[in-house]
Amino acid sequence: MPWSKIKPELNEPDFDNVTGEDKRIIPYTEAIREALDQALMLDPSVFVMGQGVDDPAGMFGATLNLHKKYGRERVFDTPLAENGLTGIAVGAAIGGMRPVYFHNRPDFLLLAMDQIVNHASKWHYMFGGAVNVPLVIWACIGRGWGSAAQHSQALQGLFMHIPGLKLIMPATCYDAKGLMLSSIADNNPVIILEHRFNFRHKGFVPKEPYRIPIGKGMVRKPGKDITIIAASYMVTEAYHAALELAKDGIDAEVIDLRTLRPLDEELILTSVKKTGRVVVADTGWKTGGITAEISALIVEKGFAFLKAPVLRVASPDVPTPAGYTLEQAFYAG
Amino acid sequence: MPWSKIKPELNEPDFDNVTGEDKRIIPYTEAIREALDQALMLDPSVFVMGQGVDDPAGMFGATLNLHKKYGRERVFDTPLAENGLTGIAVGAAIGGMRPVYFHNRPDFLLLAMDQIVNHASKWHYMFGGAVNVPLVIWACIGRGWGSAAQHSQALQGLFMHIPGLKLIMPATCYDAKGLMLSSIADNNPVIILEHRFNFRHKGFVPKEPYRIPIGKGMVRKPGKDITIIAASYMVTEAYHAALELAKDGIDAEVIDLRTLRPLDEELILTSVKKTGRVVVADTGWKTGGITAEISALIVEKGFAFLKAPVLRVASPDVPTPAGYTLEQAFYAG
Amino acid sequence: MKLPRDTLLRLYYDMLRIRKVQLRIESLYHLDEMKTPIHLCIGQEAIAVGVCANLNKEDYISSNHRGHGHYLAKGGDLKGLIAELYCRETGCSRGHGGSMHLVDTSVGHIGSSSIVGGGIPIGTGLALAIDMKKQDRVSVVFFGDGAADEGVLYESVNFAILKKLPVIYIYENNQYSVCSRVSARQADEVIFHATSPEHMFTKTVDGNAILEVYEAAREAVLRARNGDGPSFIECKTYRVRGHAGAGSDAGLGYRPAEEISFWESKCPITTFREKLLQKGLISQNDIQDMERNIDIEIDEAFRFAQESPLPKGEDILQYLYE
Amino acid sequence: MKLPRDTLLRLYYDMLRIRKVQLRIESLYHLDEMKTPIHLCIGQEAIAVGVCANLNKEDYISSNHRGHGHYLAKGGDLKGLIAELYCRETGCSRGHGGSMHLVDTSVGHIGSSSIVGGGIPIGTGLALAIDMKKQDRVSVVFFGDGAADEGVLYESVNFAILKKLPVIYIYENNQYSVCSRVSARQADEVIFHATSPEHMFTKTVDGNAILEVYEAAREAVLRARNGDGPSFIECKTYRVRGHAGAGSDAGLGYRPAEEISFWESKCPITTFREKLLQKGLISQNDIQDMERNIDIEIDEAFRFAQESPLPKGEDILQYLYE
Ligand SMILES: Cc1ncc(C[n+]2csc(CCOP(=O)(O)OP(=O)(O)O)c2C)c(N)n1
Ligand SMILES: Cc1ncc(C[n+]2csc(CCOP(=O)(O)OP(=O)(O)O)c2C)c(N)n1
Ligand SMILES: [Mg+2]
Ligand SMILES: [Mg+2]
Repeated sequence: MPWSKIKPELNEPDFDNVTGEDKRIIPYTEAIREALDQALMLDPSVFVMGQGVDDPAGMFGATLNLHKKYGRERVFDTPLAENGLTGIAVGAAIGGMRPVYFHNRPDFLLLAMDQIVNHASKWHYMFGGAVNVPLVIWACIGRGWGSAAQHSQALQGLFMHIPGLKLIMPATCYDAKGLMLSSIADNNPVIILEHRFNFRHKGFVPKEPYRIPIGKGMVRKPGKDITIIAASYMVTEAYHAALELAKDGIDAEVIDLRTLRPLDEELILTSVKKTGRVVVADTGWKTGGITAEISALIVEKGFAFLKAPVLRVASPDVPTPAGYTLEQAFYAG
Repeated sequence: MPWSKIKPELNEPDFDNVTGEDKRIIPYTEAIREALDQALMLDPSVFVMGQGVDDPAGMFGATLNLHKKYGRERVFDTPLAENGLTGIAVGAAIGGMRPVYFHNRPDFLLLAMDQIVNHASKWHYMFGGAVNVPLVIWACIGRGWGSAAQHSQALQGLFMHIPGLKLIMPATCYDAKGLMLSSIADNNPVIILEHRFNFRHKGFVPKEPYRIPIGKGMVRKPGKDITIIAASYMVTEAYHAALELAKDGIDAEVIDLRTLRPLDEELILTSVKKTGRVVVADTGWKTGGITAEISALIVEKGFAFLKAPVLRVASPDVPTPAGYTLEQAFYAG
Repeated sequence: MKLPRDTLLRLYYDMLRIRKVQLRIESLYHLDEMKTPIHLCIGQEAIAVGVCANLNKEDYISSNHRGHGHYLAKGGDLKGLIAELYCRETGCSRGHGGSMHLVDTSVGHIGSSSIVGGGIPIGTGLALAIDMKKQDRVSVVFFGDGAADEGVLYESVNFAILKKLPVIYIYENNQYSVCSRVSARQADEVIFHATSPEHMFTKTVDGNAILEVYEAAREAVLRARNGDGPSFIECKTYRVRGHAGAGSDAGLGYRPAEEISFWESKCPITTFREKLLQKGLISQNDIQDMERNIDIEIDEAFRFAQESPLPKGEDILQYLYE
Repeated sequence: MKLPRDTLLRLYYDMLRIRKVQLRIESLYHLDEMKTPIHLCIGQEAIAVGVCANLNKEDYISSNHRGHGHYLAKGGDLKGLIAELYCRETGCSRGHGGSMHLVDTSVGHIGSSSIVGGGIPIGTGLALAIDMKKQDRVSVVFFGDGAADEGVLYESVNFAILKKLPVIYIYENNQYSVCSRVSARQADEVIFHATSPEHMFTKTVDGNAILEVYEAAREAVLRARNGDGPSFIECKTYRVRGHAGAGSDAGLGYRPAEEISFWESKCPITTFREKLLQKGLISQNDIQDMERNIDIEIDEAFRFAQESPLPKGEDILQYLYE
C-alpha cells in the first residue's frame, strides 16, 4: 500500500510540549521495537512470536531484525493457525514464559476468540488465582487503500466486554513504548490494539525503559467547555478538533484513555464534572462499541453534571467498504 | 443438572392476558420444536444441524426426534469443529439451503467467530449484495449448578456489535416459535440466543405457523413512571419487578426488545419520553454489553426526556464463578 | 517389559483409588450437595494412571471436563478435589471452578478446560516453555474423541512436530462425544496415525489394559525427555457411565446394551486384579488393605469438604486479575 | 491422455489471458488509480486454468485473496474485475470488495475471502448444498500453503470425507505465506497425503504443468460427479512476484535469487507454448492473434472501468441486509 497517499508522515501533535533540543524524536514503529528489544534484553522469559515477525517487513517494522539479535528461538515466525498458536502462547505463559504474540490485523484475532476469551481471560479467575497468564497479544488496525471488510476491523468493542482481559490502545510514540513494557510486565493477558495511522507518526521517546500504568488515562489538552474522550489514533483527531474549536472560542478538554479495560473512570468523571458536555470518539463501529460503554458510564455516574447528551463519533454500522469513495464516507477523521 | 433445584417449572407470566380455555399452553421447548417442524415441512431447503440434534436429549428437547420425521439428511449430528461447521453452514446457505445450526451454549460460538464475523456477517455487503447467507445460529445460555466460566456466558454483547448480523433473544414461548420461523425465513445470518431458564416456562403458542417481525420489540406491561428494558429471561424478571413496584404505587413499563440487532429504537424512545426514567436489564456482563448500547442510545436521542440516570442491571465483570454461593452473588434475578 | 512388583501394585492402587473416589461421588451425587456437573471416568482409569506413572511431579498435564482421574493420577490433592465439588473455599480452585475446572500446580496440573479441545494447544505451549527454558520436563495432553474433531488438534500437533516439542498427546478414544458416536463425526482413524515415525511416535493401545498404556507412555516420555519430539497415543476405551451425572445411561438407547456390558467386562481394574492374583503378585489381604486405606482417605476428604467454609458472595470480584 | 487441439489451445489462451490481465494491472498499478491491495498469481496460472477447464458454469469455486486467476478461469466477467480494482459502481462487487473480494455468481463464483483458509469450509458447504439438492455440480476450493496451516482445513476435509461430498480441494502450494517458507510453518507434507484412497483421491502434481493439473482435476471432478467423494490435489508452484503489489520482491532477500529464476524458467505459459510449437499444434500467427484479441479485450475492460461511475458515499449503508 502506498502509505504516502493514504496518510502523510508527520510528527504527532506536541501534546505535552515536550519537544526540545534534548528530546529524542523517533518513529512510532521504532518506539515499539525499542520496547521489545529492551524487554527481550532484560527478561529471558520474554519472547516474540507471530506470522512474519522475522521477515523483511518485520511487522510494519515493530519487530524488525529482532530475531537477528535474539535468535529465532526467542523471535520466531509461526504457522497461521491463530487459535492453536494463541493456546500455545497461553500454555507457554502458564509455563513461566512471557509471550508477545503479533498479528498484522485484529481481524485475525477472531480465529482465536476461543483461546482468548474462553481460556486466557478466565484461567486466573476460574482456578481461584492459582495460575497466571502473562501474555501480550498485539494487532494493528488497518485503514485505507481498500483494506476492506476483513482487513480493517477495529474490534476493541469486543475485547472491552471481556472480564479478565486488559485492553490497551496507545496514541503516542511515548505510550507505545511505555505501555508495551507495562503489558509485558503485567501478569494478565493484555491485548494491545494499534492503529496503522499512528505508525506514520514520530514523537518523543526516552531511550531508557519505562512503564506507564495500565488503567490510567490522561488529559492531552485541558479545557473547560467540553470533553472529548478518545483512544489511539482518535486522540490525534480529537486534538486537532480541539484546536479548531479553540478558534471558535470553545475550550475543549481532550482525554486519552490509553487503557480501555480497566477504564479510568475517575479521570472521565472529573472532566465531565468540569465541562458537562462530552463527545466520545472511536475508530470502531458505533453500536455496542466502546463509545457506548463510555457514554453509559457517564450517564450512570455523572448524570448530574451533564448539560447536553453525550455524543458519539464512530464508524457507521456496516462492514468496511473497499472503494475509496465509500471509505471516505465510512471513516471519521 | 437437577433443573428442579435450579429453577422451578412454571407458566410464564401472563403478559398479554391471552390465557383462556381456547388457548393452547405448551412448554417453551415444544414451541421451538414446533417451529422447526413446520419450517422443515414447509421448505425443503431448511435443515437442522449441530452436535447432538439427533440424540436422546435433542438439544434440551428443541430438536427432539425431528431426525426421525425428516431423516438424518435434514436433521444431522455434526463433528464439534465449530468454526469449520459454521463455514460449511455458510456455504450451504450460499448454495441455496437454509441451515439452522444448533449449539448447546454460546460459549462454543467463540470457536466460530471467524466464520460468523469475518464471513457470514459480511458476505452480502462485501460483494455489493450479490450473495445472501440465510443462516440461523442458535445457542442457549447456561446458568446455575456450577455451569461455571466456560458454560454460562451470555455473549449477546459481542454479537450486538457486529454489522450484518441479526440478533434475537426471545422471552416467551410465543416468541420462541414466531421468531424462529422469522429467522429461518430471513435471508441474512441470524443469531438466536436462548436462555436456559426460559426452557422451564410454558405459555400460549398457536398451532399454525406464524412470524414475528425481526427488529420490533413490544411493551409487555404498560406503565408511566419508569421504563424497564429487557430481553430474554430478564423480561420475566423485569415483569416481576414491575409487579413489586406496583405495590409501592410505582407504575413501571416493561419493554421486551425481542431483537437486539437491529434495535427497535422507536419503541424505546417512545417509552422513555413518557416515563423519563429507565432501567436496562441484561443477563450479560455490564461493561461494554447490551445495557451500555441501550443506555448510550437513550442519552443520545432521548436526553431531554430523562429525569434520572439510566441504570443498568447486568452481571458483574468477572467470569462466572462455579460455586453456588458465588453464583448467587453473580446473577441478578 | 517386566515391571517390579511394587510398581504393579502401585498401578493397581492408583486405579482403584480413582475408581473408589468416583463411586463415592456417584453415590452421594443425588443428595444435590455437590452442585456441579460431574463427568465420571469410570472404566477409563488405566489411561490416566498408566500415563502418569511415568511422570515426575514437575511434568505437566493438561486435562479436560472428564478430569478427576487425570488430577488424582498426577498426584492432585484429594481433599482439594472433593472440596471443589462441594464448591468450598478450600477447593483446589477455591470454589471458582467446580468439577470441570480442577487445578493443582504443586504437581504440574495447570488447570482443566471444559471447552472440548481447549487444553490441547495449552499443553503444547507448556512443552514450548519447557523447551525454551531447557527444563527436564514433559507435557502430557489428555483429550477425547470429541476433541479430535477440532482443528486445534491439527494446529497443535503440527506445531509440536515442527518444533520437536516434549509433548505427549493422549487420545482417550471412548468412542462417544456425549451421545454421538465417533463414526458419526470422523471419517476414519485419526489422521495422525499416518504421520511418519520420524516426525512423531504414534501408537494405538488398548486403553483398558494398564500395562499397554504404561509401556506406550513410557516410550513416549523417554523420547520426549531425549529431545526426540512429540508422541501421539490413542487409547481405545469406553465410558461405561452416562456422559454427565451419576449412573448408567443405558436407558437412553443411543448405544447397544451389549456394547456397554462388553466394556464393563473389560474393566481395567478387575482384569488387572485377576492378572495380579493369578501371578500371585497380590493377595486378597493386600487388596482389602488397599480398599480400607482408600476408604479412610476418602471419608476424610469428604468430611474435610463438607466442613469447609463456602466462598462468600461479597468476594466475587477477587481473582479477576493477578 | 490425448486432448483435442482446440482444448489445448483453449488452455493456452486462458492462461495467456490471465497472465496478460495481471501484467496490465501490474504495469498500471504505480499510477495509484487502483486503490486496492493486489495479489498477483503470475506463474500460477496453470492451476486455475487446468482445474476450471474441467468445470461447468454451474459448478462452484471458492477462492482467496490471490484470486484474479480463479475468477477469470471460471469465466468471471473481465470488465467486472477491472472495474472492481478501480473501485467502481460497475465492479463485480460494486466497489465494496476490491481486489481480494471478487464475485460472479452467474458463473458459480460465490465470492472470495481474504481471511486465509476462510473459503475452505464455505466451499465444502457448497458441496453439502449440492449433495442435499441432488444437483449435478461440484465445488472446488482453491487455497494456499498458508491456509494449510489452519485447523479449519482439517475440519473441512474430515467433514467432506464423512459425507462423501463432491468437493475438490486444490492446494496451491507456492511454498510461501507472505515471506514465510512453508517449512517454517509445517512439519512435513500436508497430512492429507496419507489419507487412504478409499476416503479421498489424493495427488501431488507439478502445478506449473497445465496438463498434469488438468488431468488430476479431471479425475477428481469425475469422481465427484460420480458420487465418489472429495479429492485433494496439491499443486506445487511458485509465486514469482512479491506477495502483494506490483513487481518482483527479489530485493527483500527472504528467498534466493536462483530459486526465483529457476521458477521463472518453469513458467507454465512459455513451457506450454514451447510444447505446442514443437508439436506443431500452434503457430506464431495463432499466438499473435490470441495476444491481439486479448489486448483488445483488456483495453476495453480498462476503459470501461475508468469510465465507470464511483459508488457514492451516501449509499454506504446499502447492502447491509438483504
Ligand atoms: C468446543 C466445545 N463444543 C462442545 C462442547 C459440549 N461438550 C461438552 S463435553 C462434550 C463431549 C466431548 O467428547 P470427548 O472429547 O470424546 O470427551 P468425553 O466426554 O467422551 O470424555 C461435548 C460435546 C464443549 N464443551 N466444547
Ligand atoms: C487468518 C489469516 N491470517 C493471516 C492473514 C494475513 N495474510 C494475508 S495473505 C497471507 C499469505 C497466505 O499464504 P498462502 O495461503 O500460501 O497464499 P499465497 O499468498 O501464497 O497465495 C497471509 C498470512 C490473513 N489474511 N488471514
Ligand atoms: Mg469421548
Ligand atoms: Mg502460499
